[in-house]
Amino acid sequence: MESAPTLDWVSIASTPLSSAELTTWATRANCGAVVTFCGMVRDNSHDLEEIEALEYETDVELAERRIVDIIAEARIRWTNLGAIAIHHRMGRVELSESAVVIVVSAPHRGPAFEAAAFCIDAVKSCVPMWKRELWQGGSAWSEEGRAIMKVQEMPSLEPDPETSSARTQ
Amino acid sequence: MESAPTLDWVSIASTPLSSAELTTWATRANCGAVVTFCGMVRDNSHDLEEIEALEYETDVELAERRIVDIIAEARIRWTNLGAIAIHHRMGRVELSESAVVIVVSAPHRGPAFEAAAFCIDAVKSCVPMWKRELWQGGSAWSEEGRAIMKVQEMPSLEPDPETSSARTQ
Amino acid sequence: MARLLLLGPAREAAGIGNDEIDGNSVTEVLQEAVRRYGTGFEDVLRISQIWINGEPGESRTSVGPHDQIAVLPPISGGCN
Amino acid sequence: MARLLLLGPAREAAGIGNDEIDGNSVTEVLQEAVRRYGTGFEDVLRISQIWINGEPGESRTSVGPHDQIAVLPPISGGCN
Repeated sequence: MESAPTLDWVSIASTPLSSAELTTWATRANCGAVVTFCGMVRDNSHDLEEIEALEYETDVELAERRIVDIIAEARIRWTNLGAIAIHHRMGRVELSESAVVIVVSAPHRGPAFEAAAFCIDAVKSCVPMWKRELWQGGSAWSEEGRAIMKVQEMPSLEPDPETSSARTQ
Repeated sequence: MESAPTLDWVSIASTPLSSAELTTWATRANCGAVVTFCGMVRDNSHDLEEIEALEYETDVELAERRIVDIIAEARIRWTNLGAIAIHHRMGRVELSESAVVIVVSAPHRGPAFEAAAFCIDAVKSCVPMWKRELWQGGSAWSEEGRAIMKVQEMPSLEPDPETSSARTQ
Repeated sequence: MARLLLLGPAREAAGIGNDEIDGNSVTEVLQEAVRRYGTGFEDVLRISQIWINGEPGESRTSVGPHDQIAVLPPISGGCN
Repeated sequence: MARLLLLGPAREAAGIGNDEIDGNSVTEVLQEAVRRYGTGFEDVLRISQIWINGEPGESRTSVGPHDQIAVLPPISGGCN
Protein backbone atom coordinates (compact mmCIF):
# COMPACT_ATOMS: atom_id res chain seq x y z
CA MET A 1 0.00 0.00 0.00
CA GLU A 2 1.80 3.10 -1.22
CA SER A 3 -0.38 6.10 -0.37
CA ALA A 4 -2.25 6.48 2.91
CA PRO A 5 -5.62 4.72 2.72
CA THR A 6 -8.76 6.01 4.41
CA LEU A 7 -9.67 3.68 7.26
CA ASP A 8 -7.18 0.81 7.56
CA TRP A 9 -3.46 1.18 6.94
CA VAL A 10 -1.28 -1.92 6.92
CA SER A 11 2.42 -1.83 6.17
CA ILE A 12 5.40 -4.11 6.57
CA ALA A 13 8.61 -2.44 5.43
CA SER A 14 12.24 -2.04 6.34
CA THR A 15 12.09 1.77 6.62
CA PRO A 16 11.78 3.56 9.98
CA LEU A 17 8.29 4.04 11.39
CA SER A 18 6.79 7.42 12.25
CA SER A 19 4.21 7.19 15.01
CA ALA A 20 3.62 10.93 14.62
CA GLU A 21 2.58 10.52 10.99
CA LEU A 22 0.18 7.70 11.88
CA THR A 23 -1.32 9.59 14.83
CA THR A 24 -2.03 12.57 12.58
CA TRP A 25 -3.42 10.30 9.89
CA ALA A 26 -5.82 8.63 12.36
CA THR A 27 -7.36 11.92 13.50
CA ARG A 28 -11.06 12.14 12.60
CA ALA A 29 -13.59 14.89 13.38
CA ASN A 30 -15.93 12.43 15.13
CA CYS A 31 -13.17 10.74 17.17
CA GLY A 32 -12.29 12.10 20.61
CA ALA A 33 -9.60 9.50 21.28
CA VAL A 34 -6.45 8.40 19.47
CA VAL A 35 -4.35 5.69 21.11
CA THR A 36 -0.87 5.09 19.72
CA PHE A 37 1.26 2.12 20.72
CA CYS A 38 4.97 1.98 19.89
CA GLY A 39 6.67 -1.36 20.39
CA MET A 40 10.33 -0.48 20.68
CA VAL A 41 13.57 -2.39 20.74
CA ARG A 42 14.69 -2.44 24.35
CA ASP A 43 18.12 -3.26 25.70
CA ASN A 44 17.19 -6.51 27.46
CA SER A 45 15.04 -9.62 27.06
CA HIS A 46 14.40 -12.67 29.21
CA ASP A 47 18.00 -13.69 29.46
CA LEU A 48 20.03 -11.02 27.68
CA GLU A 49 21.23 -7.74 29.13
CA GLU A 50 22.84 -5.82 26.29
CA ILE A 51 20.76 -6.12 23.16
CA GLU A 52 21.76 -3.58 20.54
CA ALA A 53 19.26 -4.38 17.80
CA LEU A 54 16.62 -6.85 16.67
CA GLU A 55 16.23 -8.38 13.25
CA TYR A 56 12.77 -9.30 12.00
CA GLU A 57 12.21 -11.90 9.30
CA THR A 58 8.87 -12.46 7.60
CA ASP A 59 7.09 -13.02 4.35
CA VAL A 60 5.44 -9.69 3.55
CA GLU A 61 2.42 -11.17 1.79
CA LEU A 62 1.59 -13.72 4.49
CA ALA A 63 2.19 -11.23 7.28
CA GLU A 64 0.13 -8.43 5.73
CA ARG A 65 -2.76 -10.84 5.17
CA ARG A 66 -2.74 -11.70 8.87
CA ILE A 67 -2.63 -8.02 9.85
CA VAL A 68 -5.61 -7.35 7.60
CA ASP A 69 -7.39 -10.18 9.46
CA ILE A 70 -6.48 -8.57 12.81
CA ILE A 71 -8.00 -5.23 11.82
CA ALA A 72 -11.13 -6.94 10.52
CA GLU A 73 -11.49 -8.83 13.81
CA ALA A 74 -10.98 -5.60 15.82
CA ARG A 75 -13.78 -3.97 13.84
CA ILE A 76 -16.05 -6.93 14.63
CA ARG A 77 -15.25 -6.78 18.36
CA TRP A 78 -15.45 -2.95 18.60
CA THR A 79 -18.05 -1.74 16.17
CA ASN A 80 -17.49 2.00 16.38
CA LEU A 81 -13.79 2.48 15.66
CA GLY A 82 -12.41 5.24 13.46
CA ALA A 83 -9.08 4.61 11.74
CA ILE A 84 -6.69 1.70 12.45
CA ALA A 85 -3.04 1.57 11.38
CA ILE A 86 -0.67 -1.33 12.00
CA HIS A 87 2.86 -0.84 10.68
CA HIS A 88 5.66 -3.32 11.33
CA ARG A 89 9.35 -3.10 10.53
CA MET A 90 11.29 -5.97 9.03
CA GLY A 91 15.05 -6.40 8.88
CA ARG A 92 17.34 -4.79 11.42
CA VAL A 93 15.80 -2.39 13.96
CA GLU A 94 18.12 -0.46 16.28
CA LEU A 95 17.78 0.04 20.03
CA SER A 96 14.94 2.47 20.91
CA GLU A 97 13.53 2.41 17.39
CA SER A 98 9.94 1.30 16.89
CA ALA A 99 9.55 -2.22 15.55
CA VAL A 100 5.77 -1.86 15.42
CA VAL A 101 3.37 1.08 15.65
CA ILE A 102 -0.37 0.67 16.15
CA VAL A 103 -2.83 3.57 16.08
CA VAL A 104 -6.56 3.35 16.75
CA SER A 105 -8.96 6.29 16.80
CA ALA A 106 -12.51 6.11 18.13
CA PRO A 107 -15.25 8.42 19.34
CA HIS A 108 -14.56 7.36 22.96
CA ARG A 109 -11.38 6.31 24.70
CA GLY A 110 -12.45 2.92 26.11
CA PRO A 111 -12.74 1.19 22.72
CA ALA A 112 -9.63 2.98 21.42
CA PHE A 113 -7.50 1.62 24.29
CA GLU A 114 -9.04 -1.84 24.13
CA ALA A 115 -8.75 -2.22 20.37
CA ALA A 116 -5.14 -0.99 20.35
CA ALA A 117 -4.23 -3.50 23.09
CA PHE A 118 -6.04 -6.25 21.18
CA CYS A 119 -4.17 -5.38 17.97
CA ILE A 120 -0.70 -5.59 19.51
CA ASP A 121 -1.60 -8.82 21.35
CA ALA A 122 -2.80 -10.26 18.06
CA VAL A 123 0.27 -9.05 16.16
CA LYS A 124 2.45 -10.91 18.65
CA SER A 125 0.36 -14.08 18.52
CA CYS A 126 -0.97 -14.36 14.96
CA VAL A 127 1.51 -12.82 12.50
CA PRO A 128 4.28 -14.98 10.97
CA MET A 129 7.28 -12.93 12.12
CA TRP A 130 10.59 -14.14 13.55
CA LYS A 131 12.85 -12.10 15.75
CA ARG A 132 16.63 -12.40 16.18
CA GLU A 133 18.30 -10.68 19.08
CA LEU A 134 21.63 -9.04 18.19
CA TRP A 135 24.29 -8.12 20.69
CA GLN A 136 27.97 -7.18 20.48
CA GLY A 137 29.55 -10.17 18.73
CA GLY A 138 26.57 -12.48 18.52
CA SER A 139 22.92 -13.14 17.70
CA ALA A 140 20.22 -15.75 18.28
CA TRP A 141 16.54 -16.36 17.63
CA SER A 142 14.41 -15.04 20.44
CA GLU A 143 13.60 -17.98 22.70
CA GLU A 144 9.95 -17.44 23.66
CA GLY A 145 8.56 -19.54 20.80
CA ARG A 146 4.90 -20.44 20.42
CA ALA A 147 2.68 -21.65 17.60
CA ILE A 148 1.04 -19.00 15.41
CA MET A 149 -2.59 -18.51 16.46
CA LYS A 150 -5.60 -17.75 14.29
CA VAL A 151 -6.90 -14.22 14.85
CA GLN A 152 -10.39 -15.47 15.69
CA GLU A 153 -8.92 -17.56 18.54
CA MET A 154 -7.55 -14.50 20.35
CA PRO A 155 -9.04 -14.23 23.83
CA SER A 156 -11.33 -11.28 24.37
CA LEU A 157 -10.28 -8.26 26.38
CA GLU A 158 -13.25 -8.01 28.69
CA PRO A 159 -13.52 -4.48 30.06
CA ASP A 160 -13.36 -4.40 33.84
CA PRO A 161 -16.99 -3.85 34.94
CA GLU A 162 -15.83 -1.58 37.76
CA THR A 163 -14.20 0.90 35.41
CA SER A 164 -15.86 0.36 32.07
CA SER A 165 -18.66 2.85 32.73
CA ALA A 166 -16.10 5.56 33.42
CA ARG A 167 -13.98 4.54 30.46
CA THR A 168 -16.72 4.44 27.86
CA GLN A 169 -17.82 8.05 28.36
CA MET B 1 8.06 23.48 34.18
CA GLU B 2 9.97 25.01 31.27
CA SER B 3 12.49 22.42 30.09
CA ALA B 4 11.72 18.73 29.71
CA PRO B 5 12.21 16.91 33.01
CA THR B 6 13.53 13.37 33.30
CA LEU B 7 10.74 11.09 34.47
CA ASP B 8 7.50 13.04 35.00
CA TRP B 9 6.40 15.90 32.78
CA VAL B 10 3.33 17.90 33.75
CA SER B 11 2.11 20.91 31.82
CA ILE B 12 -1.03 23.01 31.55
CA ALA B 13 -0.74 25.67 28.90
CA SER B 14 -2.67 27.37 26.13
CA THR B 15 -0.22 26.42 23.38
CA PRO B 16 -0.85 23.45 21.03
CA LEU B 17 0.27 20.02 22.22
CA SER B 18 2.72 17.80 20.33
CA SER B 19 2.14 14.12 20.99
CA ALA B 20 5.13 13.37 18.78
CA GLU B 21 7.45 15.38 21.02
CA LEU B 22 6.15 13.61 24.13
CA THR B 23 6.39 10.15 22.56
CA THR B 24 10.02 10.79 21.63
CA TRP B 25 10.72 12.21 25.08
CA ALA B 26 9.28 9.09 26.78
CA THR B 27 11.51 6.67 24.88
CA ARG B 28 13.90 4.80 27.20
CA ALA B 29 16.45 2.08 26.41
CA ASN B 30 14.87 -0.31 28.92
CA CYS B 31 11.27 0.33 27.78
CA GLY B 32 9.76 -1.81 25.04
CA ALA B 33 6.39 -0.05 25.10
CA VAL B 34 5.27 3.56 24.71
CA VAL B 35 1.52 4.24 24.85
CA THR B 36 0.32 7.68 23.75
CA PHE B 37 -3.23 8.89 24.30
CA CYS B 38 -4.54 11.99 22.54
CA GLY B 39 -7.85 13.34 23.78
CA MET B 40 -9.11 15.41 20.89
CA VAL B 41 -11.93 17.85 20.36
CA ARG B 42 -14.59 15.99 18.41
CA ASP B 43 -17.52 17.42 16.51
CA ASN B 44 -20.27 16.09 18.75
CA SER B 45 -21.12 15.48 22.40
CA HIS B 46 -24.12 13.98 24.17
CA ASP B 47 -26.63 16.40 22.72
CA LEU B 48 -24.74 18.59 20.26
CA GLU B 49 -23.93 17.77 16.67
CA GLU B 50 -21.74 20.57 15.37
CA ILE B 51 -19.15 21.53 17.95
CA GLU B 52 -16.39 23.65 16.47
CA ALA B 53 -14.17 24.12 19.53
CA LEU B 54 -13.94 23.61 23.27
CA GLU B 55 -12.79 26.10 25.84
CA TYR B 56 -11.07 24.87 29.00
CA GLU B 57 -10.99 26.90 32.20
CA THR B 58 -8.82 25.99 35.17
CA ASP B 59 -6.48 27.28 37.82
CA VAL B 60 -3.03 26.18 36.67
CA GLU B 61 -1.59 25.70 40.15
CA LEU B 62 -4.50 23.63 41.49
CA ALA B 63 -4.71 21.57 38.31
CA GLU B 64 -0.98 20.87 38.06
CA ARG B 65 -0.94 19.74 41.70
CA ARG B 66 -3.66 17.21 40.96
CA ILE B 67 -1.84 15.95 37.87
CA VAL B 68 1.31 15.47 39.97
CA ASP B 69 -0.85 13.41 42.36
CA ILE B 70 -2.15 11.31 39.45
CA ILE B 71 1.35 10.45 38.28
CA ALA B 72 2.42 9.59 41.84
CA GLU B 73 -0.58 7.29 42.20
CA ALA B 74 0.15 5.63 38.84
CA ARG B 75 3.70 4.91 40.02
CA ILE B 76 2.31 3.32 43.20
CA ARG B 77 -0.13 1.13 41.27
CA TRP B 78 2.36 0.16 38.53
CA THR B 79 5.81 -0.01 40.06
CA ASN B 80 7.89 -0.44 36.94
CA LEU B 81 6.94 2.47 34.69
CA GLY B 82 9.42 4.50 32.67
CA ALA B 83 8.45 8.08 31.83
CA ILE B 84 5.02 9.67 32.28
CA ALA B 85 3.86 12.90 30.63
CA ILE B 86 0.46 14.53 31.12
CA HIS B 87 -0.06 17.75 29.18
CA HIS B 88 -3.39 19.59 29.09
CA ARG B 89 -4.49 22.58 27.07
CA MET B 90 -6.42 25.45 28.56
CA GLY B 91 -8.36 28.12 26.71
CA ARG B 92 -9.84 27.54 23.28
CA VAL B 93 -8.99 24.25 21.52
CA GLU B 94 -10.14 23.79 17.93
CA LEU B 95 -11.84 20.76 16.41
CA SER B 96 -9.43 17.80 15.98
CA GLU B 97 -6.75 19.43 18.12
CA SER B 98 -5.55 17.59 21.21
CA ALA B 99 -6.93 18.92 24.49
CA VAL B 100 -4.86 16.43 26.48
CA VAL B 101 -1.93 14.15 25.68
CA ILE B 102 -0.77 11.35 27.97
CA VAL B 103 2.34 9.27 27.34
CA VAL B 104 3.54 6.33 29.42
CA SER B 105 6.57 4.19 28.70
CA ALA B 106 7.32 0.88 30.42
CA PRO B 107 9.43 -2.22 29.89
CA HIS B 108 6.27 -4.20 28.96
CA ARG B 109 3.10 -3.17 27.22
CA GLY B 110 0.51 -4.30 29.78
CA PRO B 111 1.47 -1.73 32.44
CA ALA B 112 1.98 0.97 29.79
CA PHE B 113 -1.59 0.54 28.49
CA GLU B 114 -3.10 0.23 31.95
CA ALA B 115 -1.28 3.22 33.44
CA ALA B 116 -2.12 5.42 30.44
CA ALA B 117 -5.80 4.48 30.73
CA PHE B 118 -5.69 5.14 34.47
CA CYS B 119 -4.10 8.55 33.92
CA ILE B 120 -6.75 9.78 31.49
CA ASP B 121 -9.55 8.40 33.66
CA ALA B 122 -8.03 10.25 36.62
CA VAL B 123 -7.54 13.46 34.64
CA LYS B 124 -11.24 13.42 33.78
CA SER B 125 -12.31 12.67 37.35
CA CYS B 126 -9.81 14.42 39.63
CA VAL B 127 -8.52 17.60 37.96
CA PRO B 128 -10.35 20.91 38.45
CA MET B 129 -11.05 21.73 34.79
CA TRP B 130 -14.22 23.09 33.20
CA LYS B 131 -15.19 22.66 29.60
CA ARG B 132 -17.37 24.92 27.45
CA GLU B 133 -18.70 23.63 24.16
CA LEU B 134 -18.62 26.22 21.36
CA TRP B 135 -20.69 26.03 18.21
CA GLN B 136 -21.63 28.45 15.46
CA GLY B 137 -23.32 31.29 17.33
CA GLY B 138 -23.39 29.85 20.83
CA SER B 139 -21.67 28.13 23.74
CA ALA B 140 -22.51 26.35 26.99
CA TRP B 141 -20.84 24.49 29.82
CA SER B 142 -20.59 20.79 29.09
CA GLU B 143 -23.49 19.10 30.84
CA GLU B 144 -21.99 15.89 32.23
CA GLY B 145 -21.08 17.40 35.60
CA ARG B 146 -19.80 15.40 38.57
CA ALA B 147 -17.94 16.18 41.78
CA ILE B 148 -14.14 16.23 41.62
CA MET B 149 -12.73 12.96 43.03
CA LYS B 150 -9.57 12.39 45.03
CA VAL B 151 -6.93 10.52 43.05
CA GLN B 152 -6.64 7.80 45.70
CA GLU B 153 -10.37 7.09 45.28
CA MET B 154 -10.02 6.15 41.61
CA PRO B 155 -11.17 2.57 41.02
CA SER B 156 -8.46 0.15 40.03
CA LEU B 157 -8.13 -1.13 36.50
CA GLU B 158 -7.99 -4.83 37.18
CA PRO B 159 -6.31 -6.62 34.29
CA ASP B 160 -8.53 -9.29 32.77
CA PRO B 161 -7.08 -12.59 34.07
CA GLU B 162 -7.77 -14.26 30.71
CA THR B 163 -5.52 -11.89 28.80
CA SER B 164 -3.17 -10.42 31.37
CA SER B 165 -0.56 -13.15 30.92
CA ALA B 166 -0.34 -12.38 27.22
CA ARG B 167 -0.34 -8.64 27.86
CA THR B 168 2.37 -8.56 30.49
CA GLN B 169 5.02 -10.25 28.36
CA MET C 1 -10.47 37.87 55.45
CA ALA C 2 -9.46 35.40 52.75
CA ARG C 3 -8.71 35.18 49.04
CA LEU C 4 -11.57 33.69 47.06
CA LEU C 5 -10.99 31.77 43.82
CA LEU C 6 -14.05 31.09 41.68
CA LEU C 7 -13.79 28.71 38.75
CA GLY C 8 -15.90 27.71 35.76
CA PRO C 9 -19.64 28.08 36.36
CA ALA C 10 -18.92 29.60 39.81
CA ARG C 11 -16.85 32.36 38.22
CA GLU C 12 -19.51 32.90 35.60
CA ALA C 13 -22.33 33.08 38.14
CA ALA C 14 -20.37 35.51 40.34
CA GLY C 15 -19.12 37.57 37.42
CA ILE C 16 -15.65 37.57 38.97
CA GLY C 17 -12.83 35.01 39.32
CA ASN C 18 -10.82 36.41 42.24
CA ASP C 19 -11.94 38.40 45.23
CA GLU C 20 -10.94 39.28 48.80
CA ILE C 21 -13.68 38.84 51.35
CA ASP C 22 -13.93 39.44 55.09
CA GLY C 23 -14.74 36.61 57.46
CA ASN C 24 -13.05 34.49 60.11
CA SER C 25 -14.14 31.10 58.77
CA VAL C 26 -14.88 29.54 55.40
CA THR C 27 -18.60 29.70 56.23
CA GLU C 28 -18.47 33.42 57.01
CA VAL C 29 -16.53 34.19 53.82
CA LEU C 30 -18.95 32.22 51.66
CA GLN C 31 -22.01 33.81 53.30
CA GLU C 32 -20.60 37.20 52.44
CA ALA C 33 -19.86 35.97 48.90
CA VAL C 34 -23.50 34.94 48.43
CA ARG C 35 -24.60 38.37 49.68
CA ARG C 36 -22.24 39.96 47.17
CA TYR C 37 -22.93 37.82 44.07
CA GLY C 38 -26.57 36.81 44.53
CA THR C 39 -28.73 33.71 44.20
CA GLY C 40 -27.28 32.52 40.88
CA PHE C 41 -23.96 32.08 42.65
CA GLU C 42 -25.68 30.49 45.65
CA ASP C 43 -27.16 27.82 43.37
CA VAL C 44 -23.72 26.92 42.01
CA LEU C 45 -22.13 27.08 45.46
CA ARG C 46 -24.63 24.53 46.77
CA ILE C 47 -23.30 21.84 44.39
CA SER C 48 -19.62 22.88 44.55
CA GLN C 49 -16.62 21.58 46.47
CA ILE C 50 -14.63 23.95 48.64
CA TRP C 51 -10.85 23.63 48.65
CA ILE C 52 -8.71 25.51 51.16
CA ASN C 53 -5.16 26.20 50.04
CA GLY C 54 -5.38 23.60 47.32
CA GLU C 55 -6.98 20.73 49.24
CA PRO C 56 -10.59 19.78 50.02
CA GLY C 57 -11.55 21.55 53.26
CA GLU C 58 -14.23 21.97 55.92
CA SER C 59 -16.52 25.00 56.05
CA ARG C 60 -15.87 25.60 59.75
CA THR C 61 -12.13 26.02 59.12
CA SER C 62 -10.87 29.42 60.28
CA VAL C 63 -9.08 31.48 57.65
CA GLY C 64 -6.70 34.41 57.50
CA PRO C 65 -5.70 36.87 54.76
CA HIS C 66 -3.19 34.46 53.20
CA ASP C 67 -5.62 31.57 52.89
CA GLN C 68 -7.20 30.72 49.56
CA ILE C 69 -10.77 29.46 49.39
CA ALA C 70 -11.56 27.90 46.01
CA VAL C 71 -15.10 27.15 44.84
CA LEU C 72 -15.10 24.20 42.44
CA PRO C 73 -18.36 23.25 40.71
CA PRO C 74 -18.81 19.76 39.27
CA ILE C 75 -16.42 19.09 36.39
CA SER C 76 -17.25 17.86 32.95
CA GLY C 77 -14.08 15.91 32.23
CA GLY C 78 -11.05 16.92 30.21
CA CYS C 79 -12.18 15.40 26.92
CA ASN C 80 -14.05 12.58 25.21
CA MET D 1 5.57 -30.24 -7.55
CA ALA D 2 5.05 -27.18 -5.34
CA ARG D 3 6.74 -23.98 -4.28
CA LEU D 4 8.24 -24.23 -0.80
CA LEU D 5 8.61 -21.16 1.45
CA LEU D 6 10.83 -21.56 4.51
CA LEU D 7 10.85 -18.85 7.18
CA GLY D 8 12.92 -17.92 10.22
CA PRO D 9 14.53 -20.94 11.88
CA ALA D 10 13.19 -23.20 9.11
CA ARG D 11 14.99 -21.13 6.48
CA GLU D 12 18.11 -21.12 8.59
CA ALA D 13 18.06 -24.90 9.15
CA ALA D 14 17.46 -25.58 5.45
CA GLY D 15 19.97 -23.00 4.29
CA ILE D 16 17.45 -21.78 1.72
CA GLY D 17 14.23 -19.70 1.80
CA ASN D 18 12.52 -20.71 -1.44
CA ASP D 19 12.61 -23.96 -3.34
CA GLU D 20 10.64 -26.01 -5.87
CA ILE D 21 10.10 -29.62 -4.90
CA ASP D 22 8.40 -32.58 -6.56
CA GLY D 23 5.52 -34.37 -4.88
CA ASN D 24 1.75 -34.77 -5.27
CA SER D 25 0.81 -33.95 -1.70
CA VAL D 26 2.11 -31.76 1.10
CA THR D 27 3.45 -34.88 2.82
CA GLU D 28 5.42 -35.98 -0.23
CA VAL D 29 6.90 -32.52 -0.77
CA LEU D 30 7.98 -32.22 2.87
CA GLN D 31 9.48 -35.75 2.88
CA GLU D 32 11.60 -34.75 -0.10
CA ALA D 33 12.51 -31.48 1.68
CA VAL D 34 13.78 -33.42 4.71
CA ARG D 35 15.82 -35.63 2.40
CA ARG D 36 17.27 -32.52 0.77
CA TYR D 37 17.99 -30.37 3.87
CA GLY D 38 18.74 -32.97 6.56
CA THR D 39 17.86 -33.66 10.19
CA GLY D 40 18.35 -30.10 11.43
CA PHE D 41 15.49 -29.05 9.17
CA GLU D 42 13.47 -32.10 10.22
CA ASP D 43 13.72 -31.00 13.86
CA VAL D 44 12.34 -27.57 13.01
CA LEU D 45 9.67 -29.01 10.71
CA ARG D 46 8.36 -31.20 13.55
CA ILE D 47 7.38 -28.13 15.62
CA SER D 48 6.27 -25.97 12.67
CA GLN D 49 2.90 -25.10 11.18
CA ILE D 50 2.26 -25.75 7.50
CA TRP D 51 0.30 -23.17 5.53
CA ILE D 52 -0.92 -23.87 2.02
CA ASN D 53 -1.45 -20.80 -0.16
CA GLY D 54 -1.46 -18.54 2.88
CA GLU D 55 -3.76 -20.52 5.18
CA PRO D 56 -3.17 -23.34 7.67
CA GLY D 57 -3.46 -26.62 5.77
CA GLU D 58 -3.52 -30.41 6.02
CA SER D 59 -0.53 -32.56 5.10
CA ARG D 60 -2.63 -34.92 2.92
CA THR D 61 -3.71 -32.01 0.68
CA SER D 62 -2.70 -32.56 -2.93
CA VAL D 63 -0.62 -29.83 -4.51
CA GLY D 64 0.32 -28.62 -7.98
CA PRO D 65 3.10 -26.39 -9.34
CA HIS D 66 1.24 -23.17 -8.47
CA ASP D 67 0.65 -24.08 -4.83
CA GLN D 68 2.78 -22.60 -2.09
CA ILE D 69 3.70 -24.66 0.97
CA ALA D 70 5.02 -22.47 3.80
CA VAL D 71 6.85 -23.86 6.83
CA LEU D 72 6.30 -21.61 9.87
CA PRO D 73 8.19 -22.38 13.08
CA PRO D 74 6.95 -21.04 16.42
CA ILE D 75 7.08 -17.23 16.58
CA SER D 76 8.65 -15.09 19.24
CA GLY D 77 6.35 -12.09 19.06
CA GLY D 78 6.79 -8.80 17.30
CA CYS D 79 8.22 -6.87 20.27
CA ASN D 80 8.23 -6.29 24.03
